Amino acid sequence: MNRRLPRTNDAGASPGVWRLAWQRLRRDRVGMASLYVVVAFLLLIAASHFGLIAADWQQEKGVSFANPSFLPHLENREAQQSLQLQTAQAQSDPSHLAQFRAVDPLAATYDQVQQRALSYQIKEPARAMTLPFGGDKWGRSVLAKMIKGAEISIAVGLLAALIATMLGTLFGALAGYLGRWVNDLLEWFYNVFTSIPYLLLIFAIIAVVKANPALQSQGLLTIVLVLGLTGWTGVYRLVRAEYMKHTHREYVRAADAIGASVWRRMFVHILPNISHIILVQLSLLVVGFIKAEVILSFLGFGVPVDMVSWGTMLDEAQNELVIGKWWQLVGAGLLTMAVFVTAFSLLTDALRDALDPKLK
Amino acid sequence: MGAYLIRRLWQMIPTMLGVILLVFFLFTQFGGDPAQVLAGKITDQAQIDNIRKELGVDQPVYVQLWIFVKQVFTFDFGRSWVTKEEVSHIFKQRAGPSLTVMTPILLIELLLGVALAMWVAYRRGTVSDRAVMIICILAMSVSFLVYIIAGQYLFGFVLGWFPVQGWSDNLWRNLTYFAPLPILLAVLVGLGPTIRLYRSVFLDELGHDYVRTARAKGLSERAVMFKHVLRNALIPIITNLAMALPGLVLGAFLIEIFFSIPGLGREVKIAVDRSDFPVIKAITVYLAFATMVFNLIADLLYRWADPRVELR
Amino acid sequence: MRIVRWLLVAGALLCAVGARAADAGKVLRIAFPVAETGFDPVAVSDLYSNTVLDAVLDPMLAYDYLARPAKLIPNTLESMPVVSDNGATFTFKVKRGIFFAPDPAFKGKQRELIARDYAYSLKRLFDPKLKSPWVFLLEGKIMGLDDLMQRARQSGTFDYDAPVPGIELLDAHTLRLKLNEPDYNLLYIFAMPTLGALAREVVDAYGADIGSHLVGTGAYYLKDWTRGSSMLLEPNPHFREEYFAGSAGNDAHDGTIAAALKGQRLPIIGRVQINIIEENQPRWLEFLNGNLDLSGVPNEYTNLYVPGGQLAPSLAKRGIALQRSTGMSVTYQYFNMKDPVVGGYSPEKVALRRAISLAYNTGEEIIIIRKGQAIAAQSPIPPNVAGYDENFRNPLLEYNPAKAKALLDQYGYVDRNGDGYRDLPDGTPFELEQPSAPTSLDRQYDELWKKSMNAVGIKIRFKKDKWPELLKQSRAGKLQMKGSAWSADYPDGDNFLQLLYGPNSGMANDARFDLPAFNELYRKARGLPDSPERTKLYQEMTKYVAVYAPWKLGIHPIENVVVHPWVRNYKRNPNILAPWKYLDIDAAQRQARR
Amino acid sequence: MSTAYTHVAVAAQPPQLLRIDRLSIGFRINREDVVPATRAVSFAVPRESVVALVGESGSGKSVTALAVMGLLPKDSAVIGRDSGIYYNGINLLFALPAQARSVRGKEIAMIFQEPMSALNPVLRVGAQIEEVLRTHLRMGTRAARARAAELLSEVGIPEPQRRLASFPHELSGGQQQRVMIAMAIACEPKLLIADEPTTALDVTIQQQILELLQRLKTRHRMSILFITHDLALVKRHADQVVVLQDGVVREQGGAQQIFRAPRDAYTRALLACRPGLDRRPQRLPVVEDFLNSDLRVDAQAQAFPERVRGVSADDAMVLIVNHLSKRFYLRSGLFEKQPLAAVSDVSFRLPKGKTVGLVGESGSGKSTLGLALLRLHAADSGEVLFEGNDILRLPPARFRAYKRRIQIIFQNPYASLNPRFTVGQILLEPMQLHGIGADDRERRELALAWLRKVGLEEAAYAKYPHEFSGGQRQRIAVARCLTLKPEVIVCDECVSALDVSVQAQVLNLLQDLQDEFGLSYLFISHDLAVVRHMSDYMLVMRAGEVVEQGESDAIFHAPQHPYTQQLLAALRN
Repeated sequence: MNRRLPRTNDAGASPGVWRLAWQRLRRDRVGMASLYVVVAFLLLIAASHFGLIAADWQQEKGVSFANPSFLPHLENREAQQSLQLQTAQAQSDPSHLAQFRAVDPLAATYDQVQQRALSYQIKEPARAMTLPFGGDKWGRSVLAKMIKGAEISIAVGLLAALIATMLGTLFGALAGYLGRWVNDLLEWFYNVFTSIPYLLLIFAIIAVVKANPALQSQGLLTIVLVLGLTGWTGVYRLVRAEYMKHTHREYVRAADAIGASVWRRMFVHILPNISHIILVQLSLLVVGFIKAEVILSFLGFGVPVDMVSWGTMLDEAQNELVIGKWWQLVGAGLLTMAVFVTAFSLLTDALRDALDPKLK
Repeated sequence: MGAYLIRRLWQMIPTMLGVILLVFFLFTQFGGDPAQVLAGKITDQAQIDNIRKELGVDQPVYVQLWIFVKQVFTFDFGRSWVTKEEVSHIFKQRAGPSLTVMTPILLIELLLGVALAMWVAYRRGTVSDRAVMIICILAMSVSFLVYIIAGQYLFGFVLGWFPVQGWSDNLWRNLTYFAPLPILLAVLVGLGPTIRLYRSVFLDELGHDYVRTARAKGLSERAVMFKHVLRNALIPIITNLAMALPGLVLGAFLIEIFFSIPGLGREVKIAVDRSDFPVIKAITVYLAFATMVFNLIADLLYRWADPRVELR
Repeated sequence: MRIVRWLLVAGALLCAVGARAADAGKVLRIAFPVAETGFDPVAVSDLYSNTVLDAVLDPMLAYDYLARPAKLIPNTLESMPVVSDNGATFTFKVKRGIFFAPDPAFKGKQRELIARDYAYSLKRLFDPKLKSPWVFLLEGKIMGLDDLMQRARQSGTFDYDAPVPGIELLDAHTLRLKLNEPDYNLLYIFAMPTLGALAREVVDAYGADIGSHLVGTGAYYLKDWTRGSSMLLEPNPHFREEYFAGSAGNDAHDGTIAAALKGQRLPIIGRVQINIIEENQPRWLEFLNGNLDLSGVPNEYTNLYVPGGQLAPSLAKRGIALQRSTGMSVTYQYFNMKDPVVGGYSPEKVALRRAISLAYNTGEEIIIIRKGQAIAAQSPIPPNVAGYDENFRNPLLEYNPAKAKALLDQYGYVDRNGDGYRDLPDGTPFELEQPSAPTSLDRQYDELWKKSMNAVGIKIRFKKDKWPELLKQSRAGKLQMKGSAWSADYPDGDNFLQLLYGPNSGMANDARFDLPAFNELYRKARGLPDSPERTKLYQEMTKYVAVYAPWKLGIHPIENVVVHPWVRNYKRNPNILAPWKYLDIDAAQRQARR
Repeated sequence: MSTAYTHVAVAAQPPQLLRIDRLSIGFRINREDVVPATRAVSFAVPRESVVALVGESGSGKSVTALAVMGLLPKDSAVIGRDSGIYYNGINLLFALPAQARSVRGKEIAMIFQEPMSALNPVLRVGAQIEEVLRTHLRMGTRAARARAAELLSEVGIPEPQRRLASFPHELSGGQQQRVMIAMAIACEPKLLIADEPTTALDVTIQQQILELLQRLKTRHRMSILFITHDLALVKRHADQVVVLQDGVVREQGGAQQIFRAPRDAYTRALLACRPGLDRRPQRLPVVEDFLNSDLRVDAQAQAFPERVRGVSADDAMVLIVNHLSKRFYLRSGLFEKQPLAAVSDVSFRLPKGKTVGLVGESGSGKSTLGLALLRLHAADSGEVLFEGNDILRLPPARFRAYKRRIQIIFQNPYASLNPRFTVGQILLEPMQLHGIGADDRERRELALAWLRKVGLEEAAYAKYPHEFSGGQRQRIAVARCLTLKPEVIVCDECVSALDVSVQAQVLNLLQDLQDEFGLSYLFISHDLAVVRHMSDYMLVMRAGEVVEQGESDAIFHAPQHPYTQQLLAALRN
């Protein structure tokens, strides 16, 4: 039986494969709902990236572990202590200073420095007792961290997935299409790579990346590289199999017959035809990497200190649960990460169905 | 068959050499200097030189590599730098607890996964299918770390259904007393992806022509599912499982750490924290070897389960 | 033959157990947060392995259980050693009738402890093959021992039978040590489990496996050991008849303990079960469940369970007791005095270090990161250590970002290129580099450093690397600065101030601080025993540390130990790692309360 | 067996075994749209007769069969409310599942087109046959086994006992189909539905299977519903013929009548479009010829004069193939490789403006040969002379020029066009690669001209391949070749996948192009009739070797090699 689809017979505008996929996707209610959620997150992180929201996440606006606004009356001993500290530090006691003058090489400038210091005496802004979704131990807003964390985590997931997918696709294409010694070599490389347990591989790659001082200062690059360099194997496997299949397809033979070069056949002819597989792999990797970032953070290989991610938040949150500060765990672990990852996974499923109507 | 086996084993050698090279260079070149940690709080260069000499890390790279290669092929990795325990002993001792936890996890996941996946595949397209799949995805979206922290607190402490942590020397006691909570949590985490994977396998099989034939023969849907589809679906499922096995030994390290199970995953983490290279290198190589063997077993299983494939 | 030997041992064991005072029904359950590394006394350096060693091996001296400040008492000696030659010669007389725990290596015979065993343990420390991390304790101190080590490094074998001028065996039970120069701290070293007595035949029998065949004369022996997971200690069947002989302590609680222990034969508890539980959550939950008898309170949980230093009512109601004490350690942030940016003794360099110190918020470190479980250090010497003066105040250690800014302005550290960060007086931009290991804890410190430095306009970045790699770079002097900590090897201020002594640069002295005035004071103090005079010198030295700021002094941690009511006689003594032989368990009460 | 009779006895015996009444089936493709597959199809299968259900792809013939079996996908199939499928008077569409199951496999059995995929690959043949016996007849293990062996021997499988323990893949295609048949007749069904049972098989095997079915029908007194796209195939066997097109019955009646005097224009077209062995018209008639005019089958001769074919000594040779060989290697043993000769020592000449036919069954090496000529497979030895140059040995750079001049059209039009390219891109690409046309605008003009030439509208330029039917796609593939203005075109089974009516159109197109541009074709096919229609000269290949070659008319009239004779005999039946 031939499959028949309703045809848009208006002349000229002709639905390409992507357009048809989009039409199928639009009919998938769960898929569309997930798409809206994902788009909402993307808008959110774009806004956060350009500093429209959550730009001040590092500011300590509240007291330590400030209560969420909707639960203002929880007991907060941490806040009391940190408030006490502020009062204590306001009073300094210079009575013993005299003894030190004798040996101090800076003794000559004591008074000048004291004078200047007076001009800097500024009052620390008052800290709020509650924040919209509570505060972390420094008194930063968990809500702002959730947004900023989403930005970093999703960026890490996307970038790493891009790297892994590009590597996997390139290797897979070479091995699958060229075969022979290229295939043997890449298969060897793949075997070596996959023989080593993932966790150990992660440790090893971290060691390499960390040992390279040029990479150290690059912030996110480290973790993106670690994930990207270890995650290509699955894509490679699939892409290689696809290329082996497509290499003998008649349209590729036809391209060969009309004189298309090897590169053209690989990347102009075959690649678009397996792009839906790659796209699905890419989105699976995004989810996988977002989750992997959490584990890496637990192991201490998270994002740099002036950034926040869901992983670092969950790592902090693991000790806060027992003392009753659940909001960071709920905020990062459930409200943002789980929602995004669920939506993204559902979208991936919908995408897979839409791109490959055979699979249903 | 024999020829196939020999050829496959023969093909392992270059892979093994690759693993050896990779492991050696990663840890030797980038792993940091072990002598620094072992030297104690106050030390001098003479002391450090002495330690480097005792560890053999003052030798030229090629000599160290040769020693490492010899270690790999004699299965004698010497002793841990930190605890002086024989590495082979570490492996032998820690593998047991890991297996005690991982085997039930795998089996339960397999049985539950296959049963549930078959059910949802059978009811494909219905509300219950969609509901199960969405629950699976939701369950997958919560980090493993959250499961462990919350699960241990809730089931182990607040409800007191299980011990909070612990391990004994008694296999039975471990299985019946200490392991259930970690197993439960790991299965909760693992079931989502498993069901999704197996469901797609079942759906794939359901699309094949032989299913139509079986129905045309007048078999009940039950008979079609259990006699025809399951048998075929098990081929990819079992081979998948065999390939996943070695990775799982380490994969559960979070569980081992939180539940104080003296398994390999936890040992690797400790060894990495201590920069105990002989241990890490040995476990890496052993596990790489195990992975290759299990891949071979998966292949053999596949070829055994699927009569179409010939062993040549 | 072999079987016969085993039977003999087993028989001896049975008889001995029958005669013991210890009650096998009394079990102490505790947990270590970090896995032990092994039990070769000279090789292990971690706290938890040493804790077990402390229960199994006997050093010559011990600390008095209840006495504060720390006081040494004879352990296996008849009396305190005789010091002669102005502190350069020490004579130890080992008690007769002390026997090793049974082991097949003794071929079924009871093996008595003799002076040679201590001499042997001492020499083992210097055997290059064993790579002992403790060599520094006695390096250069005992006449001739270092030469022996040098010879061994060249020849490859350490000659245990070669005569050493500094180690003399006067008779089977008398050992005399001769030092290169007087050292008033030497005796502390002989109270460490590292120098506990080992029998040479046992070491020879097990070779490299000695770590798993621990045979000592202590109150317990290691019955069962699953590496990295659990240890079971049972009373040493050959343990000498020992009764509590310590002082009565200073307060009512001490008095109760002293009364309970009076005339009590040790040990009392019949089993000590140790489990390794690495994560805080399960360890703490196990304590609350009553499955652990005593436990430290993880800092993260103190606000809930030890709010304001007081035990939470929920725990107090259950009869749980809190013991709070300040640890004998200090944390500090050192600046590399050889570093072109932060090092040096010129006023502007001093000003920079002082400004950094002023800007770093130690108070927040204590409250937020350490959950209030620390006190700010006033000098390098922690409490409970000889030379500590609780009234001493260091006015330069305040947190004062305004003053930090003023100081930086004063000495020309202003932003010249407009990037928002201060530059060096000569106009070149600079950036601090703080090393940090990949752990959650270090991340918190990074956060604090980052915001503290940002507040005064100093740019800081973090060099993330594995701990050993940082250590290596630190030792090689390649780091600009680094956070560090020092725990007392023995309760004497010298152990801390040596960290800043110029000639120790690059070894103990990470900062490579080398100030003639300070060095002079240090040498002077070294020639004095613990005395107010010496404490005065220590305070003088502290002033130099404060004004030149090679260190930004950190904190002394507070340790909270909680104990279930059925555990008796517990008193935290920072110098005694394993006080188990003094403890008692009310098994019935425990059964009832759980 | 007795149960079957009781069942029949209970129902008042209707005259027809199976009656399909106004069967309308549609498939739901989304929430709103339903695509109809059959529309009010009605026909009947009398007892002990063979009814052929004939139609091209998409005609709804298979869907009808599946509906009878109750095997339509439940979630997407929509059956018209007044439709009925009456088996012995019972409407199967409203039968309870258990009732339907007891009919299915027992009273009505079915065999499928692809025996390889229709058999469960991991179960032994015996188990699959025994399963039916145990399910429906409640036989014990031993009895079932004995009966299964009997069945295998009945369907003509040698050593039945041994074969019971075989896995499907260990059998040849013909044997697999026999196993399917054995399974189907296991319960002595009253009705056997055979859905294209011979299409996947080679000509010689096809004939045997058909004969087997005929024998079994007589012996077991059952009816057969024979589903096929090939009207000619059922000529000898069918009692009744039902012709379907686009889900509508065009004509039904006795076989005699249908073949002798088809009433419907479509039926006539189906009979006439297929090239015959006896005639070779200048142009093949196509469906439109019949639909638009009232052409009669016997009037063909006048409408389509014959074409004379053959080669002569003064033909210029464009391509000379000498001793071409190609081996594949199979692994065996530890390190050995077993050579498998796909093409061995083949030599022939392709004259300018003529067609060389290459015929052989599956696995004969004919496609490999075609690919080797274009260097799409590397040949092991031999030479291919194009204007005296051995193009197999040319360096790649110099071969490029020849690549343009020798082109290929593949079998499967669904696979040979890149689905992600528009037709425009497909046609422009070769010209861009070979620098034909000054710029893209000019190339576009050329492409549009070629589209018109192959009979497509210009609007096709902007569309994607999936919007075209199989025949249209093959036209696009032809146009792609033509853009390079080649001299030689290898047609590799280029009409095998097409419906008969479309096949004729494409063959006519190829012929027209040859006439206009003087192209030379190497025409590869398993279908002797098509090869005879197209070629001047032909080669017969078996197992990599050319067993016979010569002028095609000569070979058809007097085949020399026994294999050729066998092939022709199978076709003539």
